[in-house]
Amino acid sequence: MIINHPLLGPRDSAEFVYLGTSNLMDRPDPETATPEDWHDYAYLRDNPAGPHRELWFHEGGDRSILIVTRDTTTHEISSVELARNPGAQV
Amino acid sequence: MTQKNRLIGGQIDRNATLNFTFDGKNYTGHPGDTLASALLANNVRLMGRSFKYHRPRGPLTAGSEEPNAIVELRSGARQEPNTRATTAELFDGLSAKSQNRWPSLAFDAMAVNDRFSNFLTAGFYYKTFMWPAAFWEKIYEPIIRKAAGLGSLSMQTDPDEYDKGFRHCDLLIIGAGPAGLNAALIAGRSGAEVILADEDFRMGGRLNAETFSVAELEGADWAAQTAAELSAMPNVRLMPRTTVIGAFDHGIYGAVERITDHLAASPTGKPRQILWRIYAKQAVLCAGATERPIAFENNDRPGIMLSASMRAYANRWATTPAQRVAIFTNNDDGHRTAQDLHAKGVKIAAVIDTRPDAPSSMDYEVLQGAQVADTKGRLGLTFVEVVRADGTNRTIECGALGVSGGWNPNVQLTCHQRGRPIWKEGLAAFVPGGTLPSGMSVAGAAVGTFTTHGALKSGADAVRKALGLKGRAPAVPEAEDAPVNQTPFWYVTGCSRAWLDQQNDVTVKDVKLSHQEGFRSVEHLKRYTTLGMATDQGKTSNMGGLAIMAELAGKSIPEVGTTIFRPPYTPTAIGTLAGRMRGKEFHPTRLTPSHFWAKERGAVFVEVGNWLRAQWFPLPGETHWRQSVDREVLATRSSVGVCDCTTLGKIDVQGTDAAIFLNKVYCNGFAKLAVGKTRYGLMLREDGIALDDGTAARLAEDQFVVTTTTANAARVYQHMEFVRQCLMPQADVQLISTTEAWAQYAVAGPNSRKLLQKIVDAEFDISNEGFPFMACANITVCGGLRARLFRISFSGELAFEIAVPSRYGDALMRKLMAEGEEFDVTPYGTEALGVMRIEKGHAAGNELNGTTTALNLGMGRMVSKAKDSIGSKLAERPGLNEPDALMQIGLRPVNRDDKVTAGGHLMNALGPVDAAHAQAYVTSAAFSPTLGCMIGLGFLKDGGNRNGEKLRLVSPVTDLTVEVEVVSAHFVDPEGERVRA
Amino acid sequence: MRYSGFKVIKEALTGHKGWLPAWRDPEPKAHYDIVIIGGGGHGLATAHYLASVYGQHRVAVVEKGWIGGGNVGRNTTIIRSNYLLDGNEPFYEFSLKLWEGLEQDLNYNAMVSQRGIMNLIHSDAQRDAFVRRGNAMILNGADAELLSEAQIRQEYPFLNFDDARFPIKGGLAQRRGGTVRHDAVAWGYARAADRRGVDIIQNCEVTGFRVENGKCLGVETSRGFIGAGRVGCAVAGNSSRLMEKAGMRLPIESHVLQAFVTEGLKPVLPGVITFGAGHFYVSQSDKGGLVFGGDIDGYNSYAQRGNLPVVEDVCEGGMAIMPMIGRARLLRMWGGIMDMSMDGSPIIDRTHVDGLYFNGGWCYGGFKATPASGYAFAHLLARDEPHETATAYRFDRFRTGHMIDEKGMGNQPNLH
Amino acid sequence: MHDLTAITALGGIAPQVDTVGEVTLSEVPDVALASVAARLRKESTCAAQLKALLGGPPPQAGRAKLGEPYAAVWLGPDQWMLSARFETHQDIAAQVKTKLGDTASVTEQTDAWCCFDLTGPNVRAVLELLCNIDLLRFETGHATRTSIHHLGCLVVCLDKGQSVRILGPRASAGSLHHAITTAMASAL
Repeated sequence: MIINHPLLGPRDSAEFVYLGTSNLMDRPDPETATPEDWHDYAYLRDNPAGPHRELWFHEGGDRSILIVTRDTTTHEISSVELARNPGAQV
Repeated sequence: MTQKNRLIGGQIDRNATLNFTFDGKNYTGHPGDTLASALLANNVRLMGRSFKYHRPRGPLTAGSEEPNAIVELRSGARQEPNTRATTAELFDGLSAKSQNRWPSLAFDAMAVNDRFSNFLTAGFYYKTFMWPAAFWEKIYEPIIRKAAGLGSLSMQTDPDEYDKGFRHCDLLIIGAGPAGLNAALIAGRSGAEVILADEDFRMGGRLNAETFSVAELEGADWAAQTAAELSAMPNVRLMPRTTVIGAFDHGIYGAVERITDHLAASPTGKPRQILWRIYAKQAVLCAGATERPIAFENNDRPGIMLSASMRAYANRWATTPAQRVAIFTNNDDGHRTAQDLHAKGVKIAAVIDTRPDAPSSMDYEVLQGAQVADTKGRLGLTFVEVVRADGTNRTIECGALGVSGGWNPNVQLTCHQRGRPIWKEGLAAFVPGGTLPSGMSVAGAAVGTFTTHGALKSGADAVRKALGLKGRAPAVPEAEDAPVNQTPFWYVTGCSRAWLDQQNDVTVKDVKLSHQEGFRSVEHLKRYTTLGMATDQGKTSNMGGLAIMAELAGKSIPEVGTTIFRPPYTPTAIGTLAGRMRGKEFHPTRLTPSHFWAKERGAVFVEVGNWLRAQWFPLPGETHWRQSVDREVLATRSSVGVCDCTTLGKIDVQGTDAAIFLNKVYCNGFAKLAVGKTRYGLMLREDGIALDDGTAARLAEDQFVVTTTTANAARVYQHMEFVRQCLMPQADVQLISTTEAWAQYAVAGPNSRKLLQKIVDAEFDISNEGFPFMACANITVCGGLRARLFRISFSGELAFEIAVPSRYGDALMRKLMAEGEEFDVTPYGTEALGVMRIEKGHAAGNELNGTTTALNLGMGRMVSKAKDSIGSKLAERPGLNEPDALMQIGLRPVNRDDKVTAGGHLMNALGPVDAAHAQAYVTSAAFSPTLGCMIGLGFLKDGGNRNGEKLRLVSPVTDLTVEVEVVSAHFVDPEGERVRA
Repeated sequence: MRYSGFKVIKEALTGHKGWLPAWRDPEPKAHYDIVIIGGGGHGLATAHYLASVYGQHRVAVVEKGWIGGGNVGRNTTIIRSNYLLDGNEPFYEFSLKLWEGLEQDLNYNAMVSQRGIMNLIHSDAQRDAFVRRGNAMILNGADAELLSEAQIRQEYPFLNFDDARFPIKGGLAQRRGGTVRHDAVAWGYARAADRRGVDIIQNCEVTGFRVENGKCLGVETSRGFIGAGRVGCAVAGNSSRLMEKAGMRLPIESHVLQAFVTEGLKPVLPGVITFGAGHFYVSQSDKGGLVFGGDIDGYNSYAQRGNLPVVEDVCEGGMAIMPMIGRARLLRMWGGIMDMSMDGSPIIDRTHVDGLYFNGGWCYGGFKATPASGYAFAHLLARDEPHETATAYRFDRFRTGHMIDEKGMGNQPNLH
Repeated sequence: MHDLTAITALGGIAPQVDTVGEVTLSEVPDVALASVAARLRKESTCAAQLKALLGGPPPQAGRAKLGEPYAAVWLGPDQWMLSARFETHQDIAAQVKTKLGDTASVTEQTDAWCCFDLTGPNVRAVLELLCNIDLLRFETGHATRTSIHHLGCLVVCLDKGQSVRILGPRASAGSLHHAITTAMASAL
């Protein structure tokens, strides 16, 4: 696969480490979260057949973590953002 | 003239003669020959045996779709099983053996299977060999396995080398027939970066096999001329002998280039093959088409081949399987073969055409509306039985029969991303359809355009579309454009032992039985009969099977569907896919800064991940590793030892929020750590399990140096990046690894300070007062070399870790040895390191095994409740905090001479010994020279409250049972006075 | 109709007229006591044991395509019970025992071949771990054998001993492990279940569950509503998609695992060899092909195909440990969808919907588990209580902190 | 001045040089390296300071700024690798830190890396066997992280098609050297 890095352009996915769903960025608020919230955050997955927002760590590149929207049935990638500032135009 | 069947013309170099052997017999051929064409020229039709019935077989085709003529090429360690004689380029000295026969190809004892074929029908083995159960491994299976397989491996290490590389282009053209060549021409002239790959060693595809002319030139000459023009273009790269094996996601193609397979031997340093990963913005597939056979009784005898292949042998290779041949066809293409062979002086016994209105000929007899009912000839074709339109029979004598059932577009690569081909009624064939791999278009015969003119044109059109070329389309070179009339004709009515899959011996009868037994989906048919599972991947067999299944099911072929074609396009050597990553180069090797010095010292090395570390340093006279390791431990504990611990991960954490950041990733507190101090830290995964442990040294208000275990360095670094970028994007913190920048040595033992004082520059006070336990500082050594000093201890002794820039590591180690002589300084390796950490009760990899919590490790109280840190919440789940939770403990044998084994399980002193009663297990064990007996670390249910209890350590797999006593994990200096001395 | 050598001979002599379809092709009935969704190995095995052990005969298996078309038809055929943890080992050992009697039970030759499985050891830490594992196996009633390097040289002389980046230091063998002809497992269970009256309904896709006040009444399918007393889901690779129709989010991610087979070769491998340090395992089929594989590609996918990096990674491992396969040719590669659970262990449990049961999350351990999975799921469906060997496979173990994490990789499915 | 003798990444006193055909691979020990990462919310001031230091704006993604005494390669968002002659910049991190002050985190990287220069015609034929770079478009002054035989490397184009600089992990200098020389023998 080829991931179109927002800063570096097309890069082979072999340069990246897959970290899983981008929901992992939504860590529960330790002040207010219930045990159920923590369980759902850590263990439950949408696992969609279709577009999936997921994290790819560019370990073999600039070490950015990217939010990649990829269709899990076709592997087609529709958007790539920097996790540190999603949506930023670069 | 030994080459009895050599004809006039052809694209072979008659000026050179190549000698080769097949099954030990000598033959000659010419450059440009394949093994198959040369054997045919020498009047050899019999080249192999089939898989199941061991039927005699000759080549069916002249290309990579060949199911029959597969041989063991070369000998010794380079023996290459299942090699297609039809694509193996002839070279001088080539040697090949037939395979899957005994004792000889002409007389094969296993051919008896053919007599019993009635018993060995599709899937028969699922229905028998079941009693008694034990007989399967002992009797039935050995017999089956003995018969199984085709060629054999040499069982020796493959002596050849393989490379892997990367190429990028704007346009990849797959196949250099008329469509591909014309496409490349237009793309090349447009200035685009183009790669043209073809599996053949000669560009031109069918043009080399036909007598058509293109632009007033012989097709083959036009191809050669065009290839020459292309090779002169700097932006075009011609890759002959290159098979594109797979189309992968987003325009990445795998291609195998055969560099030296056509040579007797590889020049040193040169690879046999190269796996190219081609990154193509666009691709045009011009893979051509494969002729399809017709099934009739005994249609598998040597001499029976596809008509267009017979034509290719005659036109390109100037050879014929026999001097008297017949043709069986359902379309005009078969007649072309008759014409071309006739023109080269081959006697055409007859053209048997299923069509009542077949064209007749002046030069030879055409039997209209006729069919081949059966054939004769044990090791090669002698007669064909024909049923004429009027129902009368006729026997025709011939040594070869060309069969033409029409053509199937080579759609394989269009299916690699699960695109489904679609049925084209007019062609009675599948053409590319569904969603093609992104950026791929298809042209020429591969898309069902079977005329030369059509191919040239569609190649041009595809490229102009792919590259978005504007302006008038260049004129299409003049070429034949005869109408193609392809009507379906799959098998002769009433045939049963008519072969569909010639290699796997799947006949029409088998397909019918499969249907009768309910295996009616394509997938079931394929799996039950093994149709299309042979080395030719069903290229010539799938369609016939589908057609018959469709008829039986009363459905149309597209309703029955097609099996998915998967990579690779043709079978690919595993060595090629591995490239250079084998032997010692399988993974890169990491050497420590003191490696070269340690080697001089005669150290024994051990692989730790990719690192090579000194395991121990044997002295003369030491015959057993334990002698060296015990000495290293005792010397360190009594005076001073030095160990290279560079391999520990080092991560530089800087920024105004560095402390806040570490407070989040470590479960214990770091916010208030003073500058100049180091603290032990434990990191948890978010699920509450221990991830790694290490130290963090605060060198400045906004700078920490974090150390990790050797094994987890990369994972911790990644984990910290996740926390930084995904959980704390607003924190001012920057990370970078410095693991290899610093040579870091542990200097341990009561005399470690004295030794270091001779190295550390005088202005730095490293006395116990000036530099207490857990202190850290930037210093200089040996007269001004910048260095870092940490007072931390893994051994439990007074100890320091000193770091200098790696290039000086070698020199520093030598300096420490020299200056340390007065203290008998002793270098120690990973074994002694391990012994001392067990003696001290420090957890390491065996304890941090991915299932243990801070509580298990005896650090439950370290998890700060005052703050939120990664993993602290999920660590509170009840299952991880049960009253009898595992706790790390120490173990010593009740009988001092007994052995303690890591991996042993702990059982109560009394009661049953089984999994249900296990009290947990031993994680680490070693002989402690300090205590003079073996000791162990382990986990124990409620271990915190069972000190002094006697247990049984059982290890049935190493046949050990010993009585052990639960003791403190801190065998040495439990109060920790030494480290503070 | 019973299969036997005599039957084969009789049919051979009488023109094979007597062979009947291996299973019927019935129309779905309006209602069954138990409906199993998924005509794969686990679903068909469940049906077989429901009928043969638990006396359930009004049972249907509904399959959206053709039976055996999922992972049971696309795996690397290995069976073993070399597990470490108490939650797993008894279950997989039970499975291995069922394999050992399978053919007689099914009257179908699935070619259960116990030629052994060997895990290579390359470091002291790995040996410690394998000793613990071997002991756990024996203490759970399975067989395990620790082999020295010398013994390995003896048994597998073709491995790379002398030019190895990671030298072989021994191995953990399970002699009772081996391989099975995978397609035959699906067909054998289907035929046996069918003979006991189970309806196997192919080309029947479940489009939803009919649930009324918390109780599952049956399934909506492409061939109409099918009522059921109880519904069991065994749809590896589609678990999340199916259970979403029941309003569930699962502790599962679906990933692609590639598998590979070479051209047919004369026998070279005695049994299964796994090279953990190099992400490579291999066996040789009775047809002669080397069947091998390695790690999952590592990203969520339902595409049933992988990419080159993993192909290369696996072949690099193969060449590193068995450099004599360099000239063997890879014939075919394919991908299967693995439902990777959050701790690498499966789930066989009730759901929040009364009468709806779930079996899934097998990661890439599903094939060897087929008999026990079917048996345990049949037990749960018939008795509404977990089978004794499967009590740990609960949904709520992640809530309570009772994970069954063989690899110690935590809640990152692609690392299991 | 201290009395410790440095060794090169390949373990020699003198740098190693290998030539195949017209292509030469030379080990380059005379390189000092420091990473610079702008502090959060000080990116622009950091960039300004760097501009002064480099005599031009710091390189964008995928680019290097070649020059003396300092050259720079883009490493990541607001992050660069600065290099200088080791002879004159043994303490490069300290020197750079004094210039950038609290606008950036500066970390010594000198001996985390080994450095090779690959020069000669047809360098492209060697590189295409080693790493996944689009060499057709790899212009002078381009720089990228890439993997060479599983080693994370930094490749800088010094002169298109003629000369590249390859930085790799120092501890694996031997493996990297073997990979490059093998590719030279294979391609040339």
